Amino acid sequence: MKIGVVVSEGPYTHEAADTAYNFVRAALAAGHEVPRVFFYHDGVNVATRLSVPPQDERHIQNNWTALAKEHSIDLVVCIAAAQRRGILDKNEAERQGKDTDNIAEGFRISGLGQLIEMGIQTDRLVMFGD
Amino acid sequence: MKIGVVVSEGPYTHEAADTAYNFVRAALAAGHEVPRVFFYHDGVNVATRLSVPPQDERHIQNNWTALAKEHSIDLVVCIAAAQRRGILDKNEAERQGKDTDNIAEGFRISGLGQLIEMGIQTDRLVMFGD
Amino acid sequence: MSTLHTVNKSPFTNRSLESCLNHCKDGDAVLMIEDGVYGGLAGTALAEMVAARAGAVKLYVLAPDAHARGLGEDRLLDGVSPVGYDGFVDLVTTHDRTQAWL
Amino acid sequence: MSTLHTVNKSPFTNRSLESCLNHCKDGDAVLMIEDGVYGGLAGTALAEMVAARAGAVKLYVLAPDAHARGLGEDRLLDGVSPVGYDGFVDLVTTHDRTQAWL
Amino acid sequence: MSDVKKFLYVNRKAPYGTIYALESLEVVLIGAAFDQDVSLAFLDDGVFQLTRGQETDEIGVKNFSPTFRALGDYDVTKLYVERESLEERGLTEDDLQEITYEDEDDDWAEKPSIRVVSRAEMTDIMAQQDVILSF
Amino acid sequence: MSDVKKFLYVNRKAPYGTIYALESLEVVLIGAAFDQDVSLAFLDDGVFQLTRGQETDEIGVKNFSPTFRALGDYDVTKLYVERESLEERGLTEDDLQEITYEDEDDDWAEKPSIRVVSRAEMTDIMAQQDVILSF
Repeated sequence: MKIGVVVSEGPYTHEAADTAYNFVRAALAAGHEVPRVFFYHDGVNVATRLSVPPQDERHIQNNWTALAKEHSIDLVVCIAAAQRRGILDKNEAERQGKDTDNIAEGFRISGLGQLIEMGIQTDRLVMFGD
Repeated sequence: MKIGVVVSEGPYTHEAADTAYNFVRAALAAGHEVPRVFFYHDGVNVATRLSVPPQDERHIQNNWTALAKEHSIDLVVCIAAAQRRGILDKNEAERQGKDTDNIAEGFRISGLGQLIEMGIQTDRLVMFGD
Repeated sequence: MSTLHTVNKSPFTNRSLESCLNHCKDGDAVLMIEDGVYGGLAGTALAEMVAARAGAVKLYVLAPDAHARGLGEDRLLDGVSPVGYDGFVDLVTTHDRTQAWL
Repeated sequence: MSTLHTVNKSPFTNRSLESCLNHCKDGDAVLMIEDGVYGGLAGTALAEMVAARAGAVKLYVLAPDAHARGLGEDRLLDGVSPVGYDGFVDLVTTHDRTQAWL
Repeated sequence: MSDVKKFLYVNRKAPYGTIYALESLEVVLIGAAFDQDVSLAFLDDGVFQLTRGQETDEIGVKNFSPTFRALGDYDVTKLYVERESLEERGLTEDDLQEITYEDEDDDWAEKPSIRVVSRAEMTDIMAQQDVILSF
Repeated sequence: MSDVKKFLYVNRKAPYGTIYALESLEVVLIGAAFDQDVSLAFLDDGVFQLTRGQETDEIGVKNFSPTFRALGDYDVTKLYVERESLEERGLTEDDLQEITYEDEDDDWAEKPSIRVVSRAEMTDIMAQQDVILSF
């Protein structure tokens, strides 16, 4: 089955990004497809490459980046939500006149249409948030 | 009177950073001192200089930067909370081997001791959060 | 010696206001801010719980937050007073401490 | 045609579980995750509200979240079943839709 | 199976205290371009999103409530509001904005978009969807 | 006025679902260096922070509950837990970790740090503070 996933809260502050990660791993292990994970609201903050958690804690962004690479998951960060919160890729940084970007490998910034498309194209949609 | 302020939630997602800003302006207008505002939990996300809100919305980081400059307010971002969430200054970025920082003008990163010190040295402490 | 309590969550969703009112001393003040202003509404399922503490505890709503949500002052419970940000500051300075019910 | 509902907030703080149970149809399933697992506890002030829907609605808690919080399976209400992340996935696929009570 | 899915946007949170109401509306506006069967549900504190007379100047935040009145132009015409949620909060339908759409199947007659429904009806509406997005 | 202020850390949220419990503890540990009069209050869902037997391996999150047992070494010895909050959640003091400190004024006798108090006593404790930090 194709399962779409939405992450609506930021890393560490809420458990949502962790639960989603554990859920996606289990779905893949059970033979399901997770073609895309959509990051919305504070969920976009998962995508910063500047996070430096204590060494004895999990590294949420690294975990997602690795999982996406291994299973070809499309990690999409909502552009409107990301702009408000200061998550930018190279293109956006240039377009907005900012001196740097901060998005991590494996994430891409795109529009809310990708969320609707995921709802249309998957068999189930599961949301994790606050 | 000396009033210390804590902001515990991120910009746009929660009203906390807005309420704190309006409160601090009113306190200053009434002749009180606000020597320091401490940003903790997701509050550290107020300090990113990469935020690009829609043009018809308030720019929360810019507002804080301007207010701090005008009234010499010490805007302190908790280092432990900031590291988890990917808010870094130049020093931290170098120390952590990151290729860029993202902190905005007027904010500085420091330890939790600054929060306790604020509690000791001010007459009142007001927290804004979730 | 008295405390200013702030409550910022809707009492229809979250039990912060209830817990706050259960931990107030007579003479304390409760200021409802942000989504907390809904706690000051008259005619709701929770109005009685709130009104029961009015008098012993002084109840306020932050008017800018009430206006943002379309709540005119005619909608407020008897005994609930609107204040602006300047009034918020005064409440902070005229009480001995502020406790946020986050 | 049935729905899997997920609830992730403590029912002692937030009314999401109550609202969810009020909007379930018989045959639906409710999975309590994250801080929502406290809703599956026996012997609490809310146990009766939850137990009243057990049977008509299938109730689950996400065991990894329960274990994280020190809640052994002996603490669960009768009629509340623990599942792992694999069971969570099965619940998603065996119901027609998932509704998150965020 | 048809290409058209039934999408329900569930709004359970008050406006301004958190951003969910605004960012929900942003999804609805974008989603309208996809020609799906769209409904919005307002229950619990979500009913506060629709109140009349919101004035946000004093808090310095953008007032997005007028956007609800534009939904008809995007063919978003089904806004279900739960009666029990209104009653618990001391509200009636008169406290809500008037939101209308022009019905192209009825000679563009102007009709109300808000439909106040009972909790039981809301439960049925939820159970008829393909995709439920929660805010 | 003395240089020592009474600081109260108020914990009202459950652990792991959100980070507040952990980041509260981080403040307490740093704050201990400042030689103030420190107390911790656990009420509402905050009492869940102190339960025994927390095992977080399956969720992949660090278990910080053992840190509470180290608080005595930092001279943080007053952990007030509200009885009504425990009862509402079906908990008793036996469900909580044992947390102790060595009392230097009593020949280093080991004493319990957790003090279960009534709601009325908790209200009094809150009203005696100089600074209240809420998590």
